[in-house]
Amino acid sequence: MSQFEPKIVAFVCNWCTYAGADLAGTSRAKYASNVRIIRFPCTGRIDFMLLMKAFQNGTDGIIVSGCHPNDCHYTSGNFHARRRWMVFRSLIDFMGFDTERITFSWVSAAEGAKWADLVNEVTEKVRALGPFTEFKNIDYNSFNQLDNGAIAK
Amino acid sequence: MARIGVFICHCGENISATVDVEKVAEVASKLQGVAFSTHYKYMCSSPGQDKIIQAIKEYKLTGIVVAACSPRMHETTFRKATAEGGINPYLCEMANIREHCSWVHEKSEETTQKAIDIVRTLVAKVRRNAPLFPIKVPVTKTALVIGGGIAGIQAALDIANAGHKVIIVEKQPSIGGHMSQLSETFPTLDCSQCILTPRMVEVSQHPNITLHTYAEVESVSGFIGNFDVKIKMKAKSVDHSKCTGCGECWQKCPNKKIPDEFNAGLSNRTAIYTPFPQAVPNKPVIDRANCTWFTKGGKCGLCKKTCKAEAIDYETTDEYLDIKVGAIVTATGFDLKHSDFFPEYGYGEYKDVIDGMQFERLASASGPTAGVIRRPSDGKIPEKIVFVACAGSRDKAKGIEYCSKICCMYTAKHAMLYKHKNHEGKAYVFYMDIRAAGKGYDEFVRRAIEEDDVQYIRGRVSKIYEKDGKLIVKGVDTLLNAQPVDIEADMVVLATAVIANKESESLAQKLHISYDKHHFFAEAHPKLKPVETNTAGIMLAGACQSARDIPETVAQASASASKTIALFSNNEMSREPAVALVNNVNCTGCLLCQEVCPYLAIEKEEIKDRNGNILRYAAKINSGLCQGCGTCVAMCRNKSIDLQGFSNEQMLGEVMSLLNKPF
Amino acid sequence: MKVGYYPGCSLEASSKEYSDSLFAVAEKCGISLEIINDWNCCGASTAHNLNHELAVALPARSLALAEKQGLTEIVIPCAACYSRLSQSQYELNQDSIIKTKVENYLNMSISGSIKLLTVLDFLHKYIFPVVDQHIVNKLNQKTACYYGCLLARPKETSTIKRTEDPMEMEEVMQKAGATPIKWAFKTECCGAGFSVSKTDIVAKLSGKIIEDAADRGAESIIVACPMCHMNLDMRRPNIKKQIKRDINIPVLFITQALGLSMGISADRLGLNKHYVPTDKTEKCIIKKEA
Amino acid sequence: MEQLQNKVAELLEKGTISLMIGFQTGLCNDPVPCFIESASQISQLIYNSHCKHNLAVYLHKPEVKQAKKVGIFGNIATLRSILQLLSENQLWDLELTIITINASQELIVFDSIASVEQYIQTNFPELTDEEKELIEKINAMSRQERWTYWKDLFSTCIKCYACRAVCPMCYCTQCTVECNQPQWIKVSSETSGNFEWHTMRAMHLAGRCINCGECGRICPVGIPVHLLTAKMNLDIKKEFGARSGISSSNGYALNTFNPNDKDGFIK
Repeated sequence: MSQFEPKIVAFVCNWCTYAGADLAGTSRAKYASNVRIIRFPCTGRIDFMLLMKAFQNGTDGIIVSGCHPNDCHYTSGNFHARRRWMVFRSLIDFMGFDTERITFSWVSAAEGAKWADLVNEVTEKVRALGPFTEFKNIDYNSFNQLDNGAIAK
Repeated sequence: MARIGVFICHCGENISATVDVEKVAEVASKLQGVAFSTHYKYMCSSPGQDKIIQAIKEYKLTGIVVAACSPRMHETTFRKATAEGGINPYLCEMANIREHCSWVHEKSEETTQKAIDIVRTLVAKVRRNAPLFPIKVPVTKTALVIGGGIAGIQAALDIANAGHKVIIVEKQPSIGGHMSQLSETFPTLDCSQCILTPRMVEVSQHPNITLHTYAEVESVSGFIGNFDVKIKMKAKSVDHSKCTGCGECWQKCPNKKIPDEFNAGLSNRTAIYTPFPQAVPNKPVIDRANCTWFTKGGKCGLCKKTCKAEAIDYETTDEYLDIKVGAIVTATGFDLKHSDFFPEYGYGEYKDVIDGMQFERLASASGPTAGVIRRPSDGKIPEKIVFVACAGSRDKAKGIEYCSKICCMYTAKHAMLYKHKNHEGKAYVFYMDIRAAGKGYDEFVRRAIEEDDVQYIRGRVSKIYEKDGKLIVKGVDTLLNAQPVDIEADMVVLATAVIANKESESLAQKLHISYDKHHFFAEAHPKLKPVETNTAGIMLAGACQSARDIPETVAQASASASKTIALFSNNEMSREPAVALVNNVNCTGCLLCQEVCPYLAIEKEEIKDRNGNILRYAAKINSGLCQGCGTCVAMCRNKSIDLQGFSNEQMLGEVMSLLNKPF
Repeated sequence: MKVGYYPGCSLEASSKEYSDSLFAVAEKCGISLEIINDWNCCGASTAHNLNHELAVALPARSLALAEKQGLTEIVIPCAACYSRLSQSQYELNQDSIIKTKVENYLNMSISGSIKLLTVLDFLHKYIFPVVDQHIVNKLNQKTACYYGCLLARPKETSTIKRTEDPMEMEEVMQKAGATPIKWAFKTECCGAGFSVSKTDIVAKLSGKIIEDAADRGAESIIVACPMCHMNLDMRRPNIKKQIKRDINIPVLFITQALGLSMGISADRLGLNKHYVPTDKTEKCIIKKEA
Repeated sequence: MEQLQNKVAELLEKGTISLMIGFQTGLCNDPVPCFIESASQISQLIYNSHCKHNLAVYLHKPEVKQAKKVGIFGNIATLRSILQLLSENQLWDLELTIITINASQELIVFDSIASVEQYIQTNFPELTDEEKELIEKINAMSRQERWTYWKDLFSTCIKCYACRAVCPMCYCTQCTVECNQPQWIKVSSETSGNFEWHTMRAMHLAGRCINCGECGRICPVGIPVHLLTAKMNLDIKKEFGARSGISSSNGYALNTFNPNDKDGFIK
């Protein structure tokens, strides 16, 4: 059986991490092909609802990345994002989501190598965790339980 | 129904070597909303662009996806081609299958699949793209220059000479700034006032320049091309339209014991005064804090009795002036660290330990000693002077890590001036390094050492104390095996650190520009945008940004002037339309978004009924200020704000299509 | 009120009078000092020149013992001991690697939360609020307050507000009714540990200090460090030889001077233990006007 | 109680208020909200320790807005809601008279918002022991246990949005769940969509929720949804030192930042 290849969605800012990934390209760094990048103007634009949607619709892992603190193109978008991430992460953890599946990172436009390493690392980690079925199958399972319950009665 | 054209680029072999471009084009053609798809060797070449233009016409395309390199490379190219094809350029997006795919993965089916996924994502986005139009903003072709030192003077003259109106606001009663206080200038030793005063006069006589002295910026609102500025005109108590500047009033003023700022406290001035003889305007103001009429409630009044022109009016009050300007040049200069900052050097305690600016005044022909270097305590000509460079600068323990830049040079100049005036005198300089990297600078320092016999001692001074009328300077010579050096000096000059103007923080807040931890104003980019600030339309000139010497200050002032002139060369500006918009029907008016906006672009809008009654409030985004970061979009709870070009629908569309889910 | 107390070697021997006078002043103000049981040498002045880890570990042991004993604040009268203990605590709090190492050596854990007080901190925090009711005499003298090198440095661990021109001692002496002079040598080095090995250097450095104090009219020098006291007091014959002047101004610990103003007897304060006679200072005492 | 009735009568008579929102006795002696417009109704007005409802939610209602001069009886939760709403520019169209009864049973008519802030400072409520215990219990679970715990609860959610209706902070005229372009959250009550709804609700209230607990009390299927926001508030207090509902000027930890915020979780 071939090994499990996770689907990973990366939410990145245009000015740092997207450019960092460009640099990884121009320097021909090789990394796992599991990641798909979605470009945002700024980490401040990244809506947690999009992360929820990604999880619900079958991603196995998520990367959220932008400019290092103090480097934001818009001066403070990443600072606001950081607070939201902290709260979001703590909330989904409290709800029992596996926070290992979501990786937050600062990757600057000069850190092509860091980007490649990050993708490889996250791919490995998520591959080890296996497919994220908990959330995907949730509706199916709950109907199932209902049916089983009905049958039992 | 969307009709999207997808164009896959081989990029020579850069993409096609690892990605099966034919397959990508084939799969793309079957995606929802795609009407046409093709692949080509070089999409960015002229024939490649022609393919887009032709396809738009032939297939009546409503959107374009170019799968090629990073949008940083060629987004502009392909948007231009899209526009040439006859549709809105913002209907074109790039799918990055080179930097993010072909270059970073080996040739394989997965790599091709990734390219397909990327294309699919962008197709999903473009299906939801809307035509956008550059935002046009009118430009008020008047510049405000804050600060009338050499930086402000230079910037104002350059802008005015280009034919635009300039308003200068200067806090002091005269323009001229620190440069007017200097004696001679390095490395040419030409007299500072001799080169500056003609410029000051030019400013006062220029038909395009309006000068407001004794005035401050009270508040600033608006945005590039359209700033609204309120200026506070402090009460001068003298009607300058009547005053002839004859000077009788300040000769009569009985209040003669006020420390003279222009002479760095080394002499006194009167309560009604002009700061220095060459002042522009050369008409006095009354310093109300020190005037008997104002402090003792209507006693004295001598100046009013003396004034034949009847120009003196004790009743004037602060006035406010509202102006509209298109650009602002901030040139507020610097300050010197002093008073009590160096207890180990006895500053403030010993009269003969002075700072660099005080030495400038002692050496200046127009200074309190008429250019004879005398020590402040007893007026004697010092036989031995010690100069201490880096007093405070480059000293973490003092909280000032940076180099004050000008001190190496002015200290060499000071030592030289002293030696020129007192051939028998001894001058010592304690220094850490000599930083003389300017045109003719190192030669100048060498001259001080070699021709003028100034003793340079590499080491720092630990303590200065007074003993038997001498100042004992305890230092160390690190080039002489760290030998302690004690020098009995008659006078000590500290090259104290250049620091930000003490009002710089409050001014930065008024202007909404950022500043560093030392309160120097921050440039938009340290290398590529050194004279712009983060707020479009506000430029920096001179030492308000960091320590600078005169040539640098002048160069930077001209640079900010040229930025201003470039801005004024158009009647209106166009800006990228990637800005946020508020749906003010849904907006609850909680205005929590106001706080997150780094550009203060969010305003409170009143929603009124037909009778003008306020029904509710909503947020409103000033598209002139918005830079399109989208931080407000993500934090708006009920999605009442959206970002053009990165809208909620587009972004959700991308996520869903990436995971191959219908949406 | 109870405060922890770390004596260090000097306070038990050569500067017994410093310890005695501190206890006398504290007792007068109703504060008891609790010694750290089984305290050990702080490592000054040699450990930190030889072995960094040892230099951190030695004071760390006393700190750990103090924590174990339940002390939350300790006063360390000796400036050198204070320097070593505070540096050690600072490093332990900054550097988790060395902290783990040291904890392993000692087989004790250290939270690093104990508040360390110099004698000046102690006087300001505990004695000042009640001092007025205990002061009965006026020390009618010009005094030179001498801090030496370690009390105000380094900036990172010092509690002194103005490193280069501290005023904390002056404030205490004003309370005692004395007139502190302005002088230039208050934070200069007295020669410190060279007291034993290179007395000529000590004589030279301390000589300058004594000369400047005398030239500016000081009638006594006030110190808060046993080493400073030793160099300025016990080495006076060497100093006299060096500066070729006979200066006889006495050197008092700050607690002694304060004790005198509180009416504590000279014997109890250990004034008889000094080399340079202190009788001139004792004679200056006048009753405080009500 | 009499004191309260007299005061309200006085305020109505003087015209200081034209509507009073308070409590009356409902079924089974449970207090329910009442809206008093005339002196004849005043005898309905009651106060006892069971009056826990957060009446601030009614301040958004058009009928209340119409009255303009509104008196409101506020327990601590209501007072905090009012402060938070003021900081969110929501009560500009009301002239509020705020009344409370403090722990020593004294009637207080606040003369200014500043005095409400003052009062909150000294009477700041902690979470109830029950809430704290439950949060502790969930924290102590393994991740899988937490997942199962919430999944089982959320699978029973019927998306009635009572939690939204009862919340004074949920005042959006159009909620994101009603947004269908794009459709952020599934309309039907499937468990995954329920997860999304409750995540979104908690995120939107994190740092704004004033811990009145109404959402948990009202839930017809008994999901303790209030714990989500309560937990977020604890975290926000811990990480950013911010608390909601204590000031009428700035009340939100998530529209501001500190450059030194901790980011140990970010690589």
